[in-house]
Amino acid sequence: MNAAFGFLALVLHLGLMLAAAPILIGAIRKLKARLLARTGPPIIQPWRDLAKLAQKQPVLAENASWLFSAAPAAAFAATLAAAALVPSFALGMTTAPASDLLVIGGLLALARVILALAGMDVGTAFGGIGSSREMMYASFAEPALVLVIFTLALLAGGTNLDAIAGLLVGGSQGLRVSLALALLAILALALVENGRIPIDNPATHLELTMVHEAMVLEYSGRHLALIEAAAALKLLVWLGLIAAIFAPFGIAPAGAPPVAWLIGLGAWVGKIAVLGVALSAFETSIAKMRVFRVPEFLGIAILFAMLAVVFLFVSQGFA
Amino acid sequence: MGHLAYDAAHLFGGAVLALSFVLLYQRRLTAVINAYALQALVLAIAAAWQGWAQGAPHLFLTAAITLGVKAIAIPLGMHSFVRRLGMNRAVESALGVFPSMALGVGLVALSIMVVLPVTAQSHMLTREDLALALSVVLMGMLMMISRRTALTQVIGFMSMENGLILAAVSVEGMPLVVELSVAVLVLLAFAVFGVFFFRIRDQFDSLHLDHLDRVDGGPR
Amino acid sequence: MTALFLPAMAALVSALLALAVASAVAADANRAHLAAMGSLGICGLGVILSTGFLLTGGQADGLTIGVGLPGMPLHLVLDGLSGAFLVLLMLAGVAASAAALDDHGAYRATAPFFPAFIAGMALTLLAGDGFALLLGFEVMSIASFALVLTDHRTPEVRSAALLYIGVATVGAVCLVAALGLLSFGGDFSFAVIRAHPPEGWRATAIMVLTLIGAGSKAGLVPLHVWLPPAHAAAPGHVSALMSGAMTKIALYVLIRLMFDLCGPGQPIWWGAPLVILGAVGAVLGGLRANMEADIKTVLASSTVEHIGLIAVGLGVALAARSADLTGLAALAFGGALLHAMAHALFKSLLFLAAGATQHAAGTRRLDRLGGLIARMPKTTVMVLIGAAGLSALPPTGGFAGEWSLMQAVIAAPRIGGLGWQILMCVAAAMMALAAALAASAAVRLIGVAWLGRPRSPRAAGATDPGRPMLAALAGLAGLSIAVGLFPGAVLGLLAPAIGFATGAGPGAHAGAFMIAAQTDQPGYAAPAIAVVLGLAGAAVFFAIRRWTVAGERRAPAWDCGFGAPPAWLPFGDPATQYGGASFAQPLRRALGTSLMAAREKVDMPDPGDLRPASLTVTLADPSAAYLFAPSGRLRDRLAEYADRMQLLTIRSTLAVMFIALLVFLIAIAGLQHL
Amino acid sequence: MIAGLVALVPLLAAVVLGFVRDRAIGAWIVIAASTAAFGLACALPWQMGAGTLLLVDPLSVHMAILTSFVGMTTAWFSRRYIEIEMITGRLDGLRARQYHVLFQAFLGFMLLALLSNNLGLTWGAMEAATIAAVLVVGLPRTDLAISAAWKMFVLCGVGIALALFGTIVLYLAAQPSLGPGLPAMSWSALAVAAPGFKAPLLNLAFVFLLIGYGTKAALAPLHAWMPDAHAEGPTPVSAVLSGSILNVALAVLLRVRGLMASNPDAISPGIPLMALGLLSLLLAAFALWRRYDVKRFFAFSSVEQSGLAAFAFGIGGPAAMFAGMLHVTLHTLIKAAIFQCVGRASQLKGGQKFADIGGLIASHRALGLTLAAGIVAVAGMPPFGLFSSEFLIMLATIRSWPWLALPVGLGLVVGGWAMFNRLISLCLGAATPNRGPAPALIDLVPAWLHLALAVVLGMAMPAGLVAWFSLVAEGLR
Repeated sequence: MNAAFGFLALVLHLGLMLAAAPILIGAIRKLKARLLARTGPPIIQPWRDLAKLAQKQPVLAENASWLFSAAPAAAFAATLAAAALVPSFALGMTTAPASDLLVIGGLLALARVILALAGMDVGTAFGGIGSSREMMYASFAEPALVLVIFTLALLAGGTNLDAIAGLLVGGSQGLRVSLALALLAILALALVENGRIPIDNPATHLELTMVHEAMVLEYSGRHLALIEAAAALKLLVWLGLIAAIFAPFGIAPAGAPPVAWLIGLGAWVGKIAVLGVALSAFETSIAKMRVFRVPEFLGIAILFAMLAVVFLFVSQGFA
Repeated sequence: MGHLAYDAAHLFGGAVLALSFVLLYQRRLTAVINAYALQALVLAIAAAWQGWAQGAPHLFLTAAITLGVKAIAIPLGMHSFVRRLGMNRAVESALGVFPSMALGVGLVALSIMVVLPVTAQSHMLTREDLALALSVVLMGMLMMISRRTALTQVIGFMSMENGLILAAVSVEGMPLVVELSVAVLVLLAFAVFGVFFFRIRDQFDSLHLDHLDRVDGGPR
Repeated sequence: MTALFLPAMAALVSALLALAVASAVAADANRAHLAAMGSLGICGLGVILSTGFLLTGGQADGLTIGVGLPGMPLHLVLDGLSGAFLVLLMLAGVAASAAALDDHGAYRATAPFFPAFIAGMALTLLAGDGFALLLGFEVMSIASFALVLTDHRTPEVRSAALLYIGVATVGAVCLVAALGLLSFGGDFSFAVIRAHPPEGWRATAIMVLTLIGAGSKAGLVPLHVWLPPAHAAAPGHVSALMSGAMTKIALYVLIRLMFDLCGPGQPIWWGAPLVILGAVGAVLGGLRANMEADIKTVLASSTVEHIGLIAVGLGVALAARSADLTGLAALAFGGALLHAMAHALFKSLLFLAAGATQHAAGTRRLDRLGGLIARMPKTTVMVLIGAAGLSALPPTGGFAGEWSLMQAVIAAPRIGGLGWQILMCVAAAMMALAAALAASAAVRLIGVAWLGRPRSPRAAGATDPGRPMLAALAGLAGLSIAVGLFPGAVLGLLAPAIGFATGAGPGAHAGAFMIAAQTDQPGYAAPAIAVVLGLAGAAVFFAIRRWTVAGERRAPAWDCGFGAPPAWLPFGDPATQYGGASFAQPLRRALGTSLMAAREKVDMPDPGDLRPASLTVTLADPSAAYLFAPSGRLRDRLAEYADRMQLLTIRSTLAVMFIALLVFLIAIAGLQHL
Repeated sequence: MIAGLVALVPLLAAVVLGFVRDRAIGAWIVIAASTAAFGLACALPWQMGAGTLLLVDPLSVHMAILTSFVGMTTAWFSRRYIEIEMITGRLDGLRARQYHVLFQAFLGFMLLALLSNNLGLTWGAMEAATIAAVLVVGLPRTDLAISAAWKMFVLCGVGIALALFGTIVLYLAAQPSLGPGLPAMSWSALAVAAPGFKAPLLNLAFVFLLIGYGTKAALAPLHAWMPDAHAEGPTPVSAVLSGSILNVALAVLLRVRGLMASNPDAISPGIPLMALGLLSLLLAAFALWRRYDVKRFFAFSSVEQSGLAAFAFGIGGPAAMFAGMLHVTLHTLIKAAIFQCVGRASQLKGGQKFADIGGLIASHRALGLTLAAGIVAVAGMPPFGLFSSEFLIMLATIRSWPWLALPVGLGLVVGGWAMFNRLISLCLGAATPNRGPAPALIDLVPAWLHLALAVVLGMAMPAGLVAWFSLVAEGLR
């Protein structure tokens, strides 16, 4: 029975994620436009874009290889796999035993590497510049991520996201300095990983940004649709991850009846909304930073995460 | 053997050592050669005396060889060599007179220090003559390294050999002394021959040694 | 039945040596083929034997033979630990031999050293006493030195080989000293040593010497400097074996000495040097892999990185075992072994592919390659599989290994006090940094060399290698995938080794489908992740088929409106692509300037000047700059002093002799009067 | 009486050679005499015993066999070598004859020094061997050769003089126990009576013998003559010099060491030997890095290895003695092989500078490979025996003087690295132009024989030989 519920929850979860990801993007754009006193496109505009792109034939560069064509789908698949591991409204999905934080990080890295390779495939300068910067950011992001995971593992005695969320939802850990520091670190990480301002600007293809959007400059048609969808999904995964770890309340525990899922869903929507609003407000109030300031930015994130771990050691409060 | 025998033996030994100091002190080539001849002469007498005192007739042979070759033939040859080549008569020394004398005294002291723990024995001379001979050897070597001209260096070498022979003859019952002294002589002859043959005017090093030492000193 | 494994393995070693001799006296034309074919067969048998040995439980077995030191027998021992590494060695050996069959006449001169190299490594693994260990180690060194010199007419190859053998000499001398300190009453058979583990300063000295001795060969910081140039200089199949197997053999020696022979009674801090050196090496290697301009040097630098990661695992295992945390020790050790196994496979694959690429495209330089994906399609697929492992992406073996290692580090804070805990935290950050750097290096390597457009006519004319090489690549790729999908099974196979080194029972952390940090907890379910990925991929595939319009159009690259290339450049102007140096620029600016003393010199002509602009980048490995270069200078200075003795005049030489005499005389005078 | 013949055959041959004008016959006489000497020496193990003049004990027999073996293979090697030297005009008929005479005399005197049971005879034979060696070194009559010979003569002459003083003092020490006369100068009698000698005299004798024979053994800082003599003399002599003269001097030092060690009051002989050995090892290892002349280079390597052996002998104890003896034996064999190859190589390339010789493998594969194998062997790498002996020496060091393993290790590393440095420059890379005749394969057979022996002795020594080496080491207590 539990297994059936788990599977059902997984299917619903995936559907929710796929459906909500473009909506989230649309909502953030709308909100940002409003904050800048513009009207902005409708919230479902991203969905429309995707549908339109899906109906366009892609234009490939003459020397593009099979890797170039396959990359969007592969990257999307990897992101989707990660999405399947991050719980939204309910714990105890079928994938719960496999939802290891390191694995989630690995899957996201897989998607990133695939796109970075694709950026190099045609042999244009834009693709290269985007790929190289993306990989540099990742190099600094990874240690921070691992240290955040380190903190959580020390608190929860393992790196399984489902278990961590299940443990933290009980509130037994109380409020911890470590958790606060880790939250700061992971927020910074989320900005970097999703190419948000102040790191990158998702709204433009201009040379100014030259990271993620430069990397995928050569894509068009259904390929671009997949990439856009993957980016949206990735943002949602990150926000969901933050929500599941740092604000697990409301989530339906493993084995709970589907009624609890509704509460979980409500809580999840609320949490994502708060995070989305915060993101919009942050993005409108800050300017993009120079490329080589980003390592410093991430360095601070690493520092916060490391402090989080050290505070745990000092307080001897780990399993 | 009586007391006199010991005393005389010590006396001759002491004379050889004293001549070593003289050798070290000399500033002129001919004087160095003469002092060496004198040292060889005293050594020959010492050897003969030992031959008489120990009743070892073969030591007379040693004495004769020493007298004939070292005290007469070699010095004569050297004199003629010096004359013929018109060698610089003054001896260049790497060490001043006073430091070399002081070092010489130090070497004698060292010899005595080294030999002192040898307990006085029934046999004659062990301590004293050994210390004397050791001093002569060390001072011969000091002369070799403190003098710059080849001839004086060879004389230092020969003076060192004098110390060896002194040690050999004064050890009672030492077999093969004659053979050894002949072997030593071959060495000396070779050295002298080398100096003559190679026309080494100034010092050993003047051959091509500077050159030789530099051959390996850089890539070609 | 089980008693037959050791004699059979010993026979294989003898067969390899005999093969070396046979191929040395064989006719020139047949030599390389004979050596490769023979090694292939023998290593194949070796794989079967060693796997069989592990599967039947890996009971230790001993043997003595009458060669070696005068009057002393040579002990051979086969136990779980050596069995595990034998599997690794023989697998790498099979692949390298198969690749060597794809000979182009270049391997002929040094072909006899190839089987000797494998024999040396196998002997090291089978050694049951200090002499046998060192004998195997040195045969391995000298044979690989000769193999590195295959292309000895190139000056860089010669200098690389010289650096290599010099560091190898340092290592050998340190190992002799370590074994000497270990030996008990002049007996250095492992059984006797094990019964009398060292203590106190002796044990510490042994640890330091082992770290230098084995670590230098493994590519542990700071003695890793030889590794990138030497691996780059050797022919492809040799670098595959050096990187895939030889570095692991060195780690085996380290494990044998520090885990086995020094006994479990050593202090906890023993793990710290390994962790520190490993973590530093991982970051440095990963960073350097992003800077180097030669595909094999990139791969070799990445070997430094992976060896560093494995060393961190070994350090944690050592400390955990000292703290009696057997489970944690087994986790860390298993992670290290798993990663070693995975690395052996994917790095062999990559080096073989690099060798094939060098042959096909005539160069190893990143800025002369490009666009190989269209010209060497089969090789490129294998390279992608290998590079995925190198970047530690799920679901590859590399990820499984690093996952275990990271789990071990995360669990390690309970071993020691605050200092150790902070070390673990820093180590975790550095491992993550290293992994991300490796991924970046992999993207750079593949993106520049295999993707994009060809940068030279030779690269444009490259083709896939011959059948033996492709078979070797495919075999390694298949095994890499298998290790990635079933890390639990691999850990099960390696259980005798893990049990031997840590005292843990079999299967504590591994089921067939899942490896876990703790017995009753969920862990990394590689097959499940693969299934999820596969389902996601299939779903995307069908979604595309169902909801999007099919087909595509070809057009010149958009490149943000960059002008089309002139007609005489059919692939576009290759220089407008992102090259190796340009891809490295962000990391070079961010980390390279401080860690690798990277300096950029831009020569930008004034407007109107027709000179081409140029960018010159210089790098210096900190170990080369702060350890090797000063040592070299010190050596030359001392050589100069020693040489002055020879430049003295005869008189001065006599004076030296005189002084020596006086010193001795004064000494005895002093002694007698005191 | 075979012992006497062993030394006498080469000496007689030397006399005979003085009257033989035909070069071909002369060369064959040399080969016959040295082969006969080796054959006779091989019979010595069954002739053990001490006579008034000759002593046949394991040490002397071992060294005699080794020396005569190297003498024999060098004689084989010399035949063609001298022929080529005469063709290229570096030697003329008279000098070739002188060479053969002196070479045999040198060999004979060294064997005599080894087998003599008398301090005086040992000393005299050493002196004669030295003079013969000096003459041989000066034989090419170039300025450099004469200078080198002169340097060798002066230093070795002073050394031999100091050794004589030591001999006299040793006699003086022995005289009270053994009475005046020949017994007090006999090695075998001394060895028995040494525990009762007066320690101060023994100490004094030891210092002089150490400095005296140490000069001949080329222990630093007394080694200065040796590289020059090697570099400038004819190559076959280098092969013999490098091995045997060092060995003979070491053998004498070993006997003295035995006397000292058995006397409870005397200073320990080990420490001075270790000090000089270590100094030689380190000095030579570093000096190897600044060499431009092939033969000087390998001469320094001989200093290094001789120092290591002296160090091992200094440690004492059966294991170290065994290791030291093995080391000396193997080094002699390997170094002779190397010098044979170097001789051929310098004839082939018309020079003996590193700048002249390069890429040997490319220009003459067999020669290049043999030389490379020799260098690998002397660098202490398997499968060659020095690997085993250095392993044993390191082990013995660590057992007795753990901290000394540091400098010894440093010396081995620096020296070994230098060897490989030159292996690469000599044998690999592009070939330098040939300026002389290439050797035939048969000319390399002696070198192969040596290297094969070095492999067998180090890696798979037959039980009989193990027992023999143990016997030799046992005798050195």
